[in-house]
Formats: sequence, structure tokens, C-alpha cells
Amino acid sequence: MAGVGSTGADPRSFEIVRAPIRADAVLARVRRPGCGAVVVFHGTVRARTGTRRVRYLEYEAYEPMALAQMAAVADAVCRTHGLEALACVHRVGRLEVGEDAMVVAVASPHRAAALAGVEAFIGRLKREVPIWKKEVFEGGAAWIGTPDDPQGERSTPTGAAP
Amino acid sequence: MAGVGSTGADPRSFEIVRAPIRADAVLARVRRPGCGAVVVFHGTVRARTGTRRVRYLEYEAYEPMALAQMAAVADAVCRTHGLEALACVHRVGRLEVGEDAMVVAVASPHRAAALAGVEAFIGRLKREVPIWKKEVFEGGAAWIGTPDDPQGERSTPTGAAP
Amino acid sequence: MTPPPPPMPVEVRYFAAAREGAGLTGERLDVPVGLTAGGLLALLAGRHPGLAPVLPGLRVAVNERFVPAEAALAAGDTVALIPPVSGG
Amino acid sequence: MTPPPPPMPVEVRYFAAAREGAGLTGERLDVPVGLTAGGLLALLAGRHPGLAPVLPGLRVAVNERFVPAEAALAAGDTVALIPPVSGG
Repeated sequence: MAGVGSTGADPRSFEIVRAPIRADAVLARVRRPGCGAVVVFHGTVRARTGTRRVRYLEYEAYEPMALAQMAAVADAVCRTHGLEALACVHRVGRLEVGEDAMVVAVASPHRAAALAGVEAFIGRLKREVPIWKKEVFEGGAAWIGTPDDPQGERSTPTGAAP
Repeated sequence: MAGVGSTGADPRSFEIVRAPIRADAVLARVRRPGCGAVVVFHGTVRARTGTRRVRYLEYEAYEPMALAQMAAVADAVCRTHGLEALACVHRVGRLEVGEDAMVVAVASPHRAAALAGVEAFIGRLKREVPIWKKEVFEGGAAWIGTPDDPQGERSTPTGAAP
Repeated sequence: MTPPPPPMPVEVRYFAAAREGAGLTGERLDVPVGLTAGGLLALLAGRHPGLAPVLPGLRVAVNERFVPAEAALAAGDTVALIPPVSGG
Repeated sequence: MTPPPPPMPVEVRYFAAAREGAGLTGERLDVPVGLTAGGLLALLAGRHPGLAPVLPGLRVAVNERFVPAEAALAAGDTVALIPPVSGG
């Protein structure tokens, strides 16, 4: 969790919450005087996936492991991309269409690094962080990424599959 | 300014302001039920550029042309990257270190498109939109990108240079 | 003939589709000493037939870290069944 | 011998380093009919020696669109001198 040229608050911050995410608070955690580029990414519940109309989503996390994995991924991504700060808040429980499931904020001296860092962090989060979503749609429900998910959107495990 | 599969509010929105930018208002302009990815980029006044310590910046715009160019660039970028909405607010006048000079928000069904679209929009804005910044530092001042700018950071004109 | 070693306690946690397949959020089990993560999965699949559709793509974490199937378990380990993740 | 055509009015606007070099935010000028954007720049450089350091990288916009140096001006055009931009 060591900072890269940080001043002030902890440059990495991770949280799993049950209430709506306050994006401005996530943003505030990463702002730094040396950083000319701040990027905030919102992962939001879509009204449809493929041809299915979504009623709502249920998110579930293995919380201590999810937080530890977020920290490990952020460490690697901040080092690779030269980010000075990264904060991620993920929500669990029932989420309605249009609500934010996740907000990630990063700060970097430069724009390209900030945008590439967000992409790298989320790409790895979607493979390595134990959080799951169940889509509840008209006429059924499915855990996304599992064999009962008729729409694909499979995750591609990078760890060992027994 | 035609929308791409939009519902509701105008999917493109551009503004030049003299007061602090309210990022949450920029975000609200792009949220769409079909969009699972929303990215907000903040271009912020850095405490130093190169070895120079920045006192403050002065931004200036050729306002009607800047707004027209933003709209033209956004049109092209939204089409190329499949973005459903894009909003950009740029501030002019005197800005202190840590303040936002620009906030860009985009919404897209997918993350990679949203991040790539932000990068493309800002890359073109920095070449094609008539907005200038003068850096006031300890012991002097310089218009960034002009020959009196000792730190480089030159713009690379893509239009015709007479 | 030496007596078999005493069984080894482990804590098993089920998440998402694995939780629904097992019908449990977790259980405490006594398993043979030297059992691997993969061996435990086979044992759990026999014990909870509802896990069968979840087995493809399942990963195992021990004490909050992903481990390969051949990793040996130790007494007191917390073993989590991790179906394909889909956060973000 | 036909008399020369009457001069043509244009509005010139100066921004950023060009504004400081010219010492003006804008002016209204009568210029020869058929003058190009590049010709106007040369004329302005003579009129405002302070523009000299700004000329490298300068672009011209007519009626809020970038134009090439060889573009002919028309009566009533608004011509803006655009130093290298640095927004964002």
C-alpha cells in the first residue's frame, strides 16, 4: 500500500458498501496537487443485456478477499501505469437499473496513464476479485459468467481451476 | 448534434464557464439507462510543470468557435467509438492549483469504448479547440505551446498553418 | 498397524451459484489430513449434488487467496468456492 | 484604366499570445479585395511588429473555422489569429 510520490491521505482506498455510492467522495480520495488528470469510472446497471430486459441485479462479495484482491491489483496497476492514487468502491445487495455498482477513481500526472490505468484495474478486477452479480430479468435469473448464464459474458479464470 | 440511440436529454452538451465546474452536473448530463459505463475526466491545474512551480493559470477561449469545434470533435468521436452521450465543460479565467480546468463525461454501453472515446476527444480538443492557457510561475509567465514556453508541451497543429 | 491420523477441521464457504447449489453459505468439516483443494472439491461435489452444474470454472481460495487444485490443505483453513466472478 | 475596387472590410480578432503581441483584442480593417488569409497575416505582421514571435505555429480561422493560408477573404469576414492551443 506504499504511495508513489503521494502527499496527504492514503493513496489507495477500497470499500464494499450496501448503500448508494457517493462518487464525489471517491473522487475526493484521489485528488493530489501533482496530478493533472483524474478519471472517475462508473459501472452502472444497464436496462438490458443482449436481448434481455433487466429487472434488477443482486451483487454478492466475499468481502475480506475482495478487498485484499483489489489492493493487490491496485498495487500492480499503480506501479505499472505510474498512478499516484486509486480508490474503488463496490456496492453489493440489490441494485436497480441506472444505479452505480462500482466507482473507480484514479489520479496521475498525465491523462493517458490515468485512462490506461483505469482500464487495467477494471480488467483485472473482473477476473480476480470475488464479486458476483445475479441478473434478475423478466422470467428468470442468472449468475453472470456461470453455465446458467444464457448470454455468455463469461469470465475467463486466470487462477487455477480445479 | 444528433444523438446515437439516445433517450431523453440532448446527448451532447458543451459549455465554457468562469466559475468552478460542478462535476456532478456534468455527469448527470450523460447518464443513460442503456449505458453501463460512464467515465468522467478531470483536467486539473498541477502544482508544477517540469521543474517550474506554478502560481496559477489563466485560461482564455475564442468562445463561439471553441464550442463549435467541441461539437464537431464530439460528433466524430461519438460516431467512431459508439458513445451515446458526451458532455464537456471548460473553465476560463484565473485558476488556482488543484482546480478543474475541464471536465469531460461520456457514456457508452461498454467500458473500453467509453475510455477510448475520452482519450480521443481530449486528444483532438488539445489540437483543434481554440482555448489557451498561460502559466504564471515564480519569476514569469508563458503561453503554453508557444515559442516563449520554455518547457515545450507544444501543440501539434493539424489544421493549416499559414 | 498405526492408527489413521485424526481428521483435520476446515471451514468451507460457498458463494453465489455455489451457495445456491450447496444450499448453504458455509459449513465446518473434518477431512482427511493431506487432502488437496481438488480433493476437497470432489468430496463436496459428492456431498452436495446441486454443486455439479457449478463445477466448471470454479476456483478455490484458501485463506482468501486463490490456490491450484493440487494445494494441500491444513487444519483450520478457510476454503472458499469461487464461481466465475462478475464484479464491476 | 479602371479605378481599383473599393477596399473590403474585415474584422480581426487576436487571442492569447497574439492578443498580447498585437496589444489589441481586435480591430476592423479595410483590406484589398481578394486578399488571402496568409496575405492578411503578412499585412498584420507589418502593422504590429509585436506579432513576430507569435507567427510560428499561428493558424487562421475565418468565421470560426480553420482555413488554409491560401483561402481568399470576403467582405465582412471575421478573421481570428489562433496561436497554438492548449486547452484541457
